[in-house]
Amino acid sequence: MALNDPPVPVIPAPIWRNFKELQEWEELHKTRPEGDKHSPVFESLTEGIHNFPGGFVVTTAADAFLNWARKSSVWPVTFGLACCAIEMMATFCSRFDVERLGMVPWASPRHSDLMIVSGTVTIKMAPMLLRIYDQMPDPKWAVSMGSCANSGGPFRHGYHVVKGVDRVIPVDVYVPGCPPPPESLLNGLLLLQDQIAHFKKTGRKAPANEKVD
Amino acid sequence: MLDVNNTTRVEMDWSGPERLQMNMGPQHPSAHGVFRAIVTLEGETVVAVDAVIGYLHRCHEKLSETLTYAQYPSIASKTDYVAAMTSEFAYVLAAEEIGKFEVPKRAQYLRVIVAELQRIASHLLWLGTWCMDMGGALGGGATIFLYCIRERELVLDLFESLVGARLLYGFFQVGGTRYDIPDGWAQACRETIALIDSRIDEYEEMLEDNAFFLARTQGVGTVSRELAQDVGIAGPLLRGSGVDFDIRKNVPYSSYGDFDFSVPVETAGDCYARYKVRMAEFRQAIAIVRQALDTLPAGPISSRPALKSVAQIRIPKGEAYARVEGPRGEVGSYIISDGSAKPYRMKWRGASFSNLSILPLIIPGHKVADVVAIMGSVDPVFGEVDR
Amino acid sequence: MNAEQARASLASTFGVEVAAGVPLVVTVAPERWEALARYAKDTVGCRFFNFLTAVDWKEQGLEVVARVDNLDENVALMLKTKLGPGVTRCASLTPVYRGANWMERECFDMFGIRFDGHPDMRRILLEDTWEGHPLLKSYAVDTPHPPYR
Amino acid sequence: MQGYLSVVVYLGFIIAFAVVSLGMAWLLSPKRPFPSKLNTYECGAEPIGSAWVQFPVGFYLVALVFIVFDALAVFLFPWVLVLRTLGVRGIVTMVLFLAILGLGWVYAYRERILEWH
Repeated sequence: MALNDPPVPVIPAPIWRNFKELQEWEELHKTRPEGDKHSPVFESLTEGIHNFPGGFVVTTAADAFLNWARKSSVWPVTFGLACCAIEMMATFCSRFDVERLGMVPWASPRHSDLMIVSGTVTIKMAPMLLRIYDQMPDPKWAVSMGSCANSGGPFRHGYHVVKGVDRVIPVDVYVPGCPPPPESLLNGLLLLQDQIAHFKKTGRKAPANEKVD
Repeated sequence: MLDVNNTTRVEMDWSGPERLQMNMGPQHPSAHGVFRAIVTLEGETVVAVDAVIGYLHRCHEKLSETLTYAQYPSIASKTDYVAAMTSEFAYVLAAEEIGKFEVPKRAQYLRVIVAELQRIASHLLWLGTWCMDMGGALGGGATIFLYCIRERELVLDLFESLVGARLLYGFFQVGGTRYDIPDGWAQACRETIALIDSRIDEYEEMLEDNAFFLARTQGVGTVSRELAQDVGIAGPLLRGSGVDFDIRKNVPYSSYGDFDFSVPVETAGDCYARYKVRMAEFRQAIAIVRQALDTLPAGPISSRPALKSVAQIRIPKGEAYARVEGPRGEVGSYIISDGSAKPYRMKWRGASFSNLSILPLIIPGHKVADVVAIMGSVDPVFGEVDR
Repeated sequence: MNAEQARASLASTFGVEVAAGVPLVVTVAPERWEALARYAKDTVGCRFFNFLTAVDWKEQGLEVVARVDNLDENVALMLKTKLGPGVTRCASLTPVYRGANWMERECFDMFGIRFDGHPDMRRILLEDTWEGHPLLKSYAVDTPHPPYR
Repeated sequence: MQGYLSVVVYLGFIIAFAVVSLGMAWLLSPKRPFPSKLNTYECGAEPIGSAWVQFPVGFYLVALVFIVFDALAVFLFPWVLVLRTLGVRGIVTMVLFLAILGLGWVYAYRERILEWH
């Protein structure tokens, strides 16, 4: 072993056996000989599971597969307007963590797929909101959080308040509450994920500025 | 559009090329809500700031002329939604001052406990968002933000068990409070504030010997004592600039006189001074809550308990301006009543409106990065700015 | 200068009766508005500018209300001036208090009072294209605004 | 020359990874360009003026100093990997190289380019 030939790294053999999860997986595997359907999500996602030497092959529709990917990483743009923004922040934080749903709160609309309108949309803010929604790449979704965004809420009779954000942008999920507690916002986001899972057209979605009045 | 070139107050002698005009717009991670600053830059230095507000103008004052004295307090909590309790406090105090309603002692103590807990929760959110705005400098953007929100959740749990709501409450009503504290709440409250007290020391250790934090806050955004009073900023900003004025001490309301607490005052007037004032206010608020819990008298919680119909409270003709020391400063409600069940005119003196109006005066001359630090230390809440 | 002295001196210099009470309410004619504010700041020592707003008394016209405080001696002054029916002009307090800048812009936005001598008289809360002044009693609460009605 | 085959294969993988991921994204993503979407994003407001403004020279100088030290870093990486084979001679050459570039740093420091005034 001359001085200058590189040292051979000695890596101990992997001791897979004593990893707890792997042991559980083995027992599970023994008790369910007929197939490896683990969870309803997995079932809804896959059409056929074919046994293949050394494992199994999953066949599925392109839509289902793409939607599964889109569903599990919907990035919301941090677009806080009013009181609901504080509750949205609480939902983004560690106690009600949305990041386990794959949602990374992102500042710029260019990298996000979801706009959570949290707060009162005023007439001065509406064109800004529309511009931000337009600047988000397709496919994009919108969640209207709180009764102000749903229908103008307690300020509905104000002269400067837009009576609901669906007069500005098309909304997919309405979350009731004033402000909706983080649990109900999470419920709304889960509903949105189901909706994304059935997002049929990979191409066209309702054009953004078609006013739904 | 304001032509910035001819109205700039601070004219830097700049022989360089043109200035870049840029939007720190309504949707900005450090905008603390919907605030648009049209910033004119020369390289890195800000020359002029034209603040555009009004994106959250929800017609509070016009709506208050159509809502009765029993309906409006829960809408009032939407002005300063980070400190909803102190917002309702001001409106209710003004109505009681005109109508000369007597508030039972227990209700006054409950109001003090709840207002100080709200100050702790609001300051926690201020510390979290401010440190996140200066994120990179403090090693990992959201570290302190996640810690502070974790503590804030504890306080919100207390409010949830007391009032049933987390952020906006209808806790106050003319003549007293609407709910009484459930049994076991006092003990939970003592544990929570003891925990928060120890955590505040942790945050101070994390921040105060962090060279980046000191470099970015000391000497940044200084407000002179004279300018502070002239513009009418209040609360931690005023006390950060050396003016020893706290409404709880100078004009005691709702039996604040029964508790002894000290008012923290710093003289430097920069972001660091405001930070020190607010950190000291944490401890004062904890002390007040402890004293109030220990000496909480028994008795009724409202002098007008049978509030059945919405328009039951009629206030005689008159006018009154009641002021409350909110976490951001003086929150006041100036009510002119004409004897009916609705106020004739209600002016809301938001602390953040005046606090924000000082930004265009102190920001020119700073770097772009300092704009974020200054706005975080001013801690505006846009429900209160735009009303 | 504490409350009693302030009350006496205000009554003497401006010849108006000032009622006792926590905020000393001083009502003057519109043309003496800036003089009253300067007097409050320099002699009475009310350097803290609390707020400035207006009230629409329907037929009697608009009234501008300002509140200034002397923080050290706890003297609170409520300065009032009735502009008279149909008058929408008033002297600006910006030369005296810099805090009046935004407050007066809001009064213009909400009541339509133009303050002479204000450096930057435009709307602050509503868009510049907004027609009408919402806080006037003649303005209905939910007046429709075209695009988003 | 024989040793460079692995580098070429590795380069192929790098390019393939880039092309495949971008290609799939371009292929599968719905494309709906319209003017408001392609407009520059400036916090939701209408962008004011143009960004093509003459910048102060300070930015340019900082870029220059960066290039100098970036080139330095580029040479450091391979050098560290083969340091054992080069032995003492390798260290001496690198110290010499660092000294020359250090001159550049001393010049930048004395000219106060990095301090932003």
